[in-house]
Amino acid sequence: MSTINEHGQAVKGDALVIQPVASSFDEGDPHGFGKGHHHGHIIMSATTLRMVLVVLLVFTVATVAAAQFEMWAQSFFDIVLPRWVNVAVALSIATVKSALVLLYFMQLRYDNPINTIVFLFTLFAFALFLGFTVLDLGHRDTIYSYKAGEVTPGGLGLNRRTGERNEAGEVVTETVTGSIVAFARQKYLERLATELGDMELAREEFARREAIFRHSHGADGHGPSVSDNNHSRARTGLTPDLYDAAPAGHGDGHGAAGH
Amino acid sequence: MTTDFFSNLTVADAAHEYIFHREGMGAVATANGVEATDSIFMFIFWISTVVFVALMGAMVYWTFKYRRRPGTIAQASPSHNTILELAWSIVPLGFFVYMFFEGFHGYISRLVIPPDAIQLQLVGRKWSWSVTYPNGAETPVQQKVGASNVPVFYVPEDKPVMFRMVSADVMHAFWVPDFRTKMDVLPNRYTAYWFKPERLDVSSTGTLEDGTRYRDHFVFCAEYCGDMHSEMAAIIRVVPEAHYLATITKWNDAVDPVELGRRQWAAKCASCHTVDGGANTGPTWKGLFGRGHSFTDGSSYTPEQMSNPEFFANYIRESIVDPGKRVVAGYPNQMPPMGGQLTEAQINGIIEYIKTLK
Amino acid sequence: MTTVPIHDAASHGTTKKVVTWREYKAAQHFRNKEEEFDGVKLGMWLFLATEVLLFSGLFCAYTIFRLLYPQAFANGSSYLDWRWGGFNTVVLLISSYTMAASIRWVQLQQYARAQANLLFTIGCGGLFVLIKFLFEYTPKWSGWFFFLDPALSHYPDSGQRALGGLFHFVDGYGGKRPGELFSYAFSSDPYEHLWWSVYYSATGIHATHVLIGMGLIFWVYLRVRKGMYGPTHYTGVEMAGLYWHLVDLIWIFLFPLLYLIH
Amino acid sequence: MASIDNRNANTIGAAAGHGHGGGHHDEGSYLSSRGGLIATIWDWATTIDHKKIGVMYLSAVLMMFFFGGVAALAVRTELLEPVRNPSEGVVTGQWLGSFLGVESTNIAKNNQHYNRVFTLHGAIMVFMVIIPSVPAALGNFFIPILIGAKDVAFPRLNLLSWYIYVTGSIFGVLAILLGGVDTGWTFYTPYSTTTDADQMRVVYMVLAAFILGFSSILTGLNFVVTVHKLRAPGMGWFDMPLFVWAVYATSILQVLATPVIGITLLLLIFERLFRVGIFDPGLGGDPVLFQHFFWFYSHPVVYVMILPGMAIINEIIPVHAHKKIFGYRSMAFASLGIAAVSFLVWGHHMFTSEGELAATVFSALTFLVAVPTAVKVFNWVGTLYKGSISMTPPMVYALMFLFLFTIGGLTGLPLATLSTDMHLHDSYFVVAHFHYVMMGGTIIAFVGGLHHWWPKMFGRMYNNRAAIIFALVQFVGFNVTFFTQFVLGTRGMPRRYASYVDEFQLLHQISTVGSYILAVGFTGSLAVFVHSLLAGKKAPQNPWGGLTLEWHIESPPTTHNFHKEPIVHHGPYDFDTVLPPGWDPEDYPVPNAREQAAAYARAAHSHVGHEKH
Repeated sequence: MSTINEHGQAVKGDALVIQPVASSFDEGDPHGFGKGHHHGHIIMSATTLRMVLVVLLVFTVATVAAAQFEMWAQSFFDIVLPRWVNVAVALSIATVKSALVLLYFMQLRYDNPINTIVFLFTLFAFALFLGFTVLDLGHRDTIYSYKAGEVTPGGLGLNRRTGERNEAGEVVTETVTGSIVAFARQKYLERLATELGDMELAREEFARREAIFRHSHGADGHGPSVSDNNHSRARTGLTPDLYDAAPAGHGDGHGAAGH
Repeated sequence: MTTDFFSNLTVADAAHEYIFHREGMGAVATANGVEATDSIFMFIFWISTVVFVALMGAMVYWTFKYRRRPGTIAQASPSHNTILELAWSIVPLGFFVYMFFEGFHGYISRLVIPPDAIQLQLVGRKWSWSVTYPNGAETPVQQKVGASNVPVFYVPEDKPVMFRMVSADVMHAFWVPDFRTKMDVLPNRYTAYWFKPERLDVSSTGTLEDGTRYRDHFVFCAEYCGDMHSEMAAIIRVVPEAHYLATITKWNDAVDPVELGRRQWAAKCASCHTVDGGANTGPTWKGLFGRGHSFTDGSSYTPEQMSNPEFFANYIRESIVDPGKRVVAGYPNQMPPMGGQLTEAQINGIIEYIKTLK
Repeated sequence: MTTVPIHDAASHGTTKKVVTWREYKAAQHFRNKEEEFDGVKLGMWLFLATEVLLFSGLFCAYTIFRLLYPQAFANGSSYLDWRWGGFNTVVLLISSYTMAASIRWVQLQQYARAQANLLFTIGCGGLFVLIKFLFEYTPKWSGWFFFLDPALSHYPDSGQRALGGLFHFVDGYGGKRPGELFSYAFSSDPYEHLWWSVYYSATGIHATHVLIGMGLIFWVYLRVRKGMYGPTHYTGVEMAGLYWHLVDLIWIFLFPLLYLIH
Repeated sequence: MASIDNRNANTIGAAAGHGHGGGHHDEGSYLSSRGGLIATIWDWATTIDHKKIGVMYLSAVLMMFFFGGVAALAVRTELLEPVRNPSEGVVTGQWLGSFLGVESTNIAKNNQHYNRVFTLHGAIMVFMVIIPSVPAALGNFFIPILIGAKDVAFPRLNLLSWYIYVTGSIFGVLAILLGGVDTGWTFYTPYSTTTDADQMRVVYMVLAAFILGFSSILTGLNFVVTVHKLRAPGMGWFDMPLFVWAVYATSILQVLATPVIGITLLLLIFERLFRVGIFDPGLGGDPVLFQHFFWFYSHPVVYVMILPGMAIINEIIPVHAHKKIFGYRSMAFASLGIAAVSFLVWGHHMFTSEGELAATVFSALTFLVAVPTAVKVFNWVGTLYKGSISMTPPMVYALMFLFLFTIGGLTGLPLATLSTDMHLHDSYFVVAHFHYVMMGGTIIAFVGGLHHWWPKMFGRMYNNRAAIIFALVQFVGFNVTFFTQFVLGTRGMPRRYASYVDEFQLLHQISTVGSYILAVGFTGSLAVFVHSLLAGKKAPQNPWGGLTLEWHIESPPTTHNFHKEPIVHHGPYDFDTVLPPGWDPEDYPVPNAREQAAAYARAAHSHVGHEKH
């Protein structure tokens, strides 16, 4: 039978405390409150809070300006920035902003480090989640490129629910083949054809309205200003004439439905 | 039979035979890749067995040897041992690295398709498989497996065969246990599956009418896909290449519409519609021509209407292209629109085939 | 049989009597108020972790579909007006500031100011949600514009009005809805409905969080009014504040992702 | 309850309490009722006592285990016959329809019944039994006691998570009553978004899982804070019992992984209600994305299920072998390591559906999980060496666990290996593998833990011999049921099949017989417990000679667990130097046993070790 001392040595390095932990342990203050580990009450200075708010607002302006600069650069100088530039700038600014909120408004800077650790672990888990999912779905074509493509762009189609019910109380469906986007076009065209009584007229009217809506939000969907994986594209926001001197198809006011 | 078989084998082979036993075929077909997969599996199996026996042996022996005796306590022994603990962390890791690389090699060889592979199109749908051959043929051959008739796909022996697979509705998985590999069949996205069937010189599961030897392999759907998931089987029949070529040419010869329709039924409709009056997910086709119908939306067709060939043809066509429009009362609205998967000739064939089912 | 009532300090909070911050004692299983505050705060941070990961799914869906269908996302993003998004960002940032300030005022026993700040925060949240629904969701979903919407002047007037002219209908503008509900006719990318699915899911769940946050802050406001919080006990205010800042934090990322980059 | 009411502990000190804050001390057992039936029920329904909440979880989990078990038996019975084609007169499965209240001669309908029953089995067992079994039931009861706290950090939140659990279960039951759900517990899209399109029951089932996730999050959060903030003085991180370590790791997993299933199920509900299309290839969405979302949660949740099982074994083996656990630190770090690595390996559920690159990376990472797991098994067996092993029922369960879990772990290797998984994925091999881990691991450990702590929880002993006999019946039944399924899997039997080709029939029948044996075993254990409650001998304070804090207090514990805050002076497994409380120094010759006994006598009602005076 070993003695305690021998055991004490035998298990040294193992964490179990055999002898009272007298040196580091004060029974009157078992959790070491007197040692300054407590981080509970932090009173932020008003100046700091205001400064942080101002910086946040400045960064908000900066991130919008960066996005607008891109359009401006393109429309005036025809400089097309690589797509990632805008993304990188916007996300960097967002990261700085969120860091400010975390550090000052949420007081992580002054708080118990465990809370920071919790948050960092969360971000780590998020990074894993995002990283591995992208690793898979972004690289389906590791061996064969045809595995990455879609058989029918926009989806196989489906039995679309029309929102009505028949007499038996069942949901009425209509069959969509292919993308719901193409289906929406088709439905609208058919509606116009019913209203105008003629398909050719409907097509013209459709094209006219399409020009209005396309132009108004600036997404032309074709031409040199289209985004792809590598290039960003300027756009104008909801107000077309902000960047564009002469909006087309804007003058005739009452063009739309209501005939 | 198995006892004879075992007595002629070493222990390792006997274990292998038992683990992968297929009725009438012994352990394995010798299709390409099977041997590699089996050998890594058996490697893991034997390592695991040794580790397991050692661990359990120690556990049982110590449990007995150090059983509690009154008035004694446990003897002193180290409560940890860094070298031992490191050893039993690192040594298994070495084995794991080996397993990973072996598995990786096998996996990649299962994915990279030989350039000379015969390319077949495979569509999985609730709840059947269909294969289109390079010449456009589809199999008319059926065999009863369990409760259902399943299609039989012919492939040539000893030639690489590739399926380009897609699903028409939900996810399925194409699994041929004899080939030791499976692949999910996804809707709206292509996946691939290839294998090189064995040479037919070991044994065969049967002989065709013309005396040709063949061997059958089951195909199962391994991804849960609904009611008849477990009936979603098929058979891959390995035949000599000459026979394969002759067969698919024969299938593709001009056939009369009724036969064409019957084949479409066998390939795409049989999982839900019977032709013998039996109940299933969808209405039976027996006597459909001339039978009155009432629909879930309250409307109905009279027997007179349904006896009119033109009216009937339009109704059947509508039911194929837009099945949700008129659903026969008492049946679920479950059928996918089949318009994109059938040619006009095939739809016509189905209509003619139904007319013959009195 | 002993019939000593089981009763402990932790259940004091459920009794009708208001426990002011001076009288407040930590729940009995905590050693003291500071320890309890630290514990509650750690718990809150863990809860915030779950919130971040809840949104991580939406960010992940955004990233994946953006990677797969960049054109659809560029198109979809172009329908959003950065000015509404930017305005809402500013609103939320200011509300975050007032929330942080209200904690400070409670700590300094300036209860009137604290209450005003809390109410202001709730107001900002309300404004955020109002803008979101009135100026962003409604026109895109249905084509009905609120009469103050500056975008309205750029579209042909279909002549249809509702609610006494408060809403104007623009034929063809609506239908930018998620998934199957999508019916906007003038879109050119076959995947555009997926953009709207991500947009409505992300901003909708975020707006729900704003509403929950407003409720929490109102609850805290009532308790401040009753004198339940003060320099030595302001746990509720602090926790509601953390929650509100997190909601702000999520929006700080949603804003550039949805409105600015394309 | 009446029979176990009102038994004051007689072991150590009944002197008046003088705890913190001068709280009101109820010296009676936490089980003592006050007043009549209504008052008792109200008292339990509104209790914030972690022990009562633990007991309520326990009863709910056992009830759900019963339902899940019945569903399992139904599934196994159905599989006695290879094919159920009513037109051929083989109608074994038809009774399943009547089990659900619908009879049919339609083979598709009959298959539907089968599919609903296996979904029921899976969903109940995963979401309502295994996940809450150890953490919520035993964890709630013992975590605070093991670290010397009066309660969990947030007692009312704890009660809330219990009610959230009940709400979730009600939604689950509602989905079943409305006709059942046939999606499988994994809810794979697009099947789950299109099946029974007009019905709300799938939404209810998904909502149930969503709500149960909330309960799980709140419980995990509560435990993390409890472990951080409420450890007794003197209990450093490495003085905690390993049960606490493993449940702590589990809680972190619950907090970090469960929200992702929250958003996944939320999107799935959107998908069903509005068809948003994110997961639906019919709308251009991606079903594989759903699998990533789902498994990012559901793989860590596998460890949420097994880590607590390991946690219990960590307690049982040292106590019943009276031996310091081998490699305490590596055990603690293995728990954390498993928790960490479990976030890196979810893709191994998708080797046949994901891209080649991700599959390769995930396969490599998966082998990493095997290392800490192997370390744990080696340590447990190492602990037995030179121990003083008593073959009590908990020890029998622990040894069973080692046997079954080792098989479960080793059969994970061919599933982590890419090429063999291409064959074994979604086959019965997988079914057998996870039953060996989840049932042979977690459930067996859970039942073992119940045997271990039963005297402490309810103050009654049970019949050891009967308990051991039924444990062995379970052992035999379990292996007969599931070992055959390994062979079925390698031979080519896919999972979730209502029917199968003839050549599998013999093995299926053996497996079914095994499941009946298993049912007998579990019923027997239940009988042992019921008998114990009704007529068991009164339990001593420390029946097994454990050193952790729960053995220093009465059986059953008083409402506030400890009469005064315990101070910890020795490790949880120092059997070679510390006399177990309540044990005779003559029988237990540790070096300083006499002095310790005297110290106990001095510290009349103190609860741990030798306090300084």
